[in-house]
Amino acid sequence: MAINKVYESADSAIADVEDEAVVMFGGFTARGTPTGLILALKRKETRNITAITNDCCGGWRLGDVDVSLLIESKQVKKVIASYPVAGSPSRVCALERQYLAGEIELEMFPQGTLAEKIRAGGAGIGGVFTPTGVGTVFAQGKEKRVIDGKEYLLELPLKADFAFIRAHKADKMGNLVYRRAARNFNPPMATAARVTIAEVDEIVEPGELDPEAIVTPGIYVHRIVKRNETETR
Amino acid sequence: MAINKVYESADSAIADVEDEAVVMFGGFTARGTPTGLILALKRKETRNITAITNDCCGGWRLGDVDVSLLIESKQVKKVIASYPVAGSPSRVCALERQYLAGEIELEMFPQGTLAEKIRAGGAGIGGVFTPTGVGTVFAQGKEKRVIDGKEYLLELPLKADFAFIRAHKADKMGNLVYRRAARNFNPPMATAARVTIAEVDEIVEPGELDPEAIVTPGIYVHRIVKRNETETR
Amino acid sequence: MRVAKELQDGFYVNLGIGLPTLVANFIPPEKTIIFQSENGILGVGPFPEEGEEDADLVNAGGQLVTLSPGGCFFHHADSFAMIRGGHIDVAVLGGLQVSEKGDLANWMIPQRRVGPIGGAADLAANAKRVIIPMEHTTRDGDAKIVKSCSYPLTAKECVDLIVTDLAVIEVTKEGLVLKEIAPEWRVEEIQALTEPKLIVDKDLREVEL
Amino acid sequence: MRVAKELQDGFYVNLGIGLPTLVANFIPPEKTIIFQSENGILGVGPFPEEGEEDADLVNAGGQLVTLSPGGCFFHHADSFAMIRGGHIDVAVLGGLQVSEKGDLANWMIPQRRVGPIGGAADLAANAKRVIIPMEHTTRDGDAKIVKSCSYPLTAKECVDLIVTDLAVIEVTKEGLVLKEIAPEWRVEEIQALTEPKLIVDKDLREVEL
Repeated sequence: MAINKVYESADSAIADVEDEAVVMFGGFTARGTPTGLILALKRKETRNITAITNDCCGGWRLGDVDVSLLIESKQVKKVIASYPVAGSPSRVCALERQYLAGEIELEMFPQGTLAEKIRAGGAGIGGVFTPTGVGTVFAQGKEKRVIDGKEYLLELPLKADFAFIRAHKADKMGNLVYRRAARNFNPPMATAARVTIAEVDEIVEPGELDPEAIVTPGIYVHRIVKRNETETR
Repeated sequence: MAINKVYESADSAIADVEDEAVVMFGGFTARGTPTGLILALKRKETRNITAITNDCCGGWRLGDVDVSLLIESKQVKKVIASYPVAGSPSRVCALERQYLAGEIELEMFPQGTLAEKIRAGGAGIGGVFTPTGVGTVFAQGKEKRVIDGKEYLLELPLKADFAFIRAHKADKMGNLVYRRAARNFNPPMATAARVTIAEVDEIVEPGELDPEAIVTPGIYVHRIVKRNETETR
Repeated sequence: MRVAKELQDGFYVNLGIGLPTLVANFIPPEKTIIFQSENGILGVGPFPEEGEEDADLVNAGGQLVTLSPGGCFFHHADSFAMIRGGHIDVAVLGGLQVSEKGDLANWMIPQRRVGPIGGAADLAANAKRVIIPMEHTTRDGDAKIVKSCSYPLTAKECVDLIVTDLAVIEVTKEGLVLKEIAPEWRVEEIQALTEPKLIVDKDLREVEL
Repeated sequence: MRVAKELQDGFYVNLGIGLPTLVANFIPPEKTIIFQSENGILGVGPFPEEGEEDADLVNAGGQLVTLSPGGCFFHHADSFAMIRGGHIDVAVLGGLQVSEKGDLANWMIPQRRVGPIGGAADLAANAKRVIIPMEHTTRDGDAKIVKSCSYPLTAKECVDLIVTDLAVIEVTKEGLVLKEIAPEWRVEEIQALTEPKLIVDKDLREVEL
């Protein structure tokens, strides 16, 4: 029987994302972001989400959809991110307000550490020693180790119940290709969740994607949803 | 000035590989093996090489060239590998003979551990905890750690002075694409050496390779050599 | 072959070098099994027809293969990230010895003093389910299912199911459970060729191929 | 711009968000510099002409960019493997404070109580050479080159060169070495705006742009 991982809608694909779920969200500065899945999760009103995302401060471009939507609607209890607030102190986003009011938990990692922790989660690695963050607040509470004369911090893997990712094309078996810088956190996140849901521009038959150019092998992708252009950009 | 990393010949590309060099060799069962570079190293008679390679027992197919050639010519003092000898005890290769005679050093790692150590070497990771090898001879002398209820071994990174790799096409800036299962250890090794030398079937201008399908970005590749079909297969 | 029955539609499966490779020949057409090869292939297809061979398309044993539609390629570090990360549903591996606890030894005969571990340790330790098809005894009649492996281990407590020419045995926390038995063999005969005490399943059946 | 002179032909360079991004505009045509962007681009090209924009092609600051010939894409884990692995020749990063020892603080003003670290910590800690272009003092006239950073660090002992509107200062084991000075400025004036004691280079020159 041919494998077909395609779901009818974003809503059906996320129907089992329950309260307290840990969810990874692909995307970077609202590019390569699974906007349809985020909007569906907003409709579903799932609460107490732990959101793992590079950034979540919205406002990159007019009309952009990102995790900030779910923060604004108070569906997120904790954010794990590297760029959670805007660079400029004058642009205060929902997360910054809620964090300063003690309404939301925030855990931050340098961007490369965040990416590597996610990769480790998907790759069965129990922990990695990284030189990034040594001597900074990001070293607090972490095991330090000198290896070959250089200082490192031990960073543990990150995993999730669900990964919401965005790709350009999928075949029905779940193989994915991306478009340009919209690749970003999506491929490592795809490997690190119990259920990975991919939102894509186009769905093709197995064999139609160049096997040399597939970035995410289908083994990592459990559900596929075609983007609905009318409700997302 | 346009970047051009192309060398005239395998011999000129490896001219500075001196005695005692640590060299990674891409390839798996003599596929995706930089045969022209290996033959050049044989001609150069560099000695006391530490060879990092998945396998080196030759004999996969008639006329195959792999690291076993350099072992046979006594140019290798130490092998770091996962599949150093043939599966069948009846097929005894040069490494097995020399190892049993105490003439060569051998360090073995499970294949995934070898690949991950090389990746760590290229990725600036000081060490990784892997579950592979726990409770086996591969755990001997290694730090063991229970993380989240599961046992892991600490594995340290591998780096090299040179990586000899094989790709299908290169552009002059060093971007590489591979062919099918000839990819194997080549991409991680490309990242982990001070000097990476790629032997390729074809050299094209920058911009001719699909930027979405490039597997090894040019930053990792220092020298490029076109294969000479008359002396290698 | 009995092992093929264990592979469910949609499973991602790695077949070890040698005997396990043959499992692919016994998959009924109504099932889609996706075969991973640790040298960087997902979707290994059948052996090539004459004239179809591609020297760059080999499996982990170095044999020429084909790629199934929807297959893809990746490098070794990514391949073992996939394996180590527990994404492979079933690994079917050869076995020299399997212990009572499910320890596997399959890479080295001690008297040889050297052997190739290859990808076996990663597969055995990290696949969701590990199935070992093997002869029930050595050619000399010695037990291969043993109390404790005398050969160097590939991974400890990793085997889920042993499928021999005589029996199907599940590794459980309570011990080895004899689930199926070859036609015309009796439990005592199997036990005599097996070092640890077998627990006879209450639903013991004849092996169906 | 002074920083562009530090970038040699064939260098792989990461330009931080904001001011550093502008460095790309000052590369003479005879030099090929390959710009990395930590969101997965090697070979970032100039900003797009009207009509050339691609919404999926943005730099680390979220600005629309183009891809140079020979550029390529990769994912975030691979991108930071490249950065952490020490493959970037130069990172040009913004700075709030730089200490005598080359500690860098550039991601958070303490009174805000939260800030975005992004890729700065990886770049600062792991690039072969870290160059910080910044104003010599804050708008209030406070020193930004300080004995010890009062702002949270991005990375310690990482800065190699500070390029301000008034001076070019090298971080060495002996301390901060004043290498170049802006026209019509005197050493004592620079020192007065700089917290740690500057070592005046014996070849002190006027900044050449």
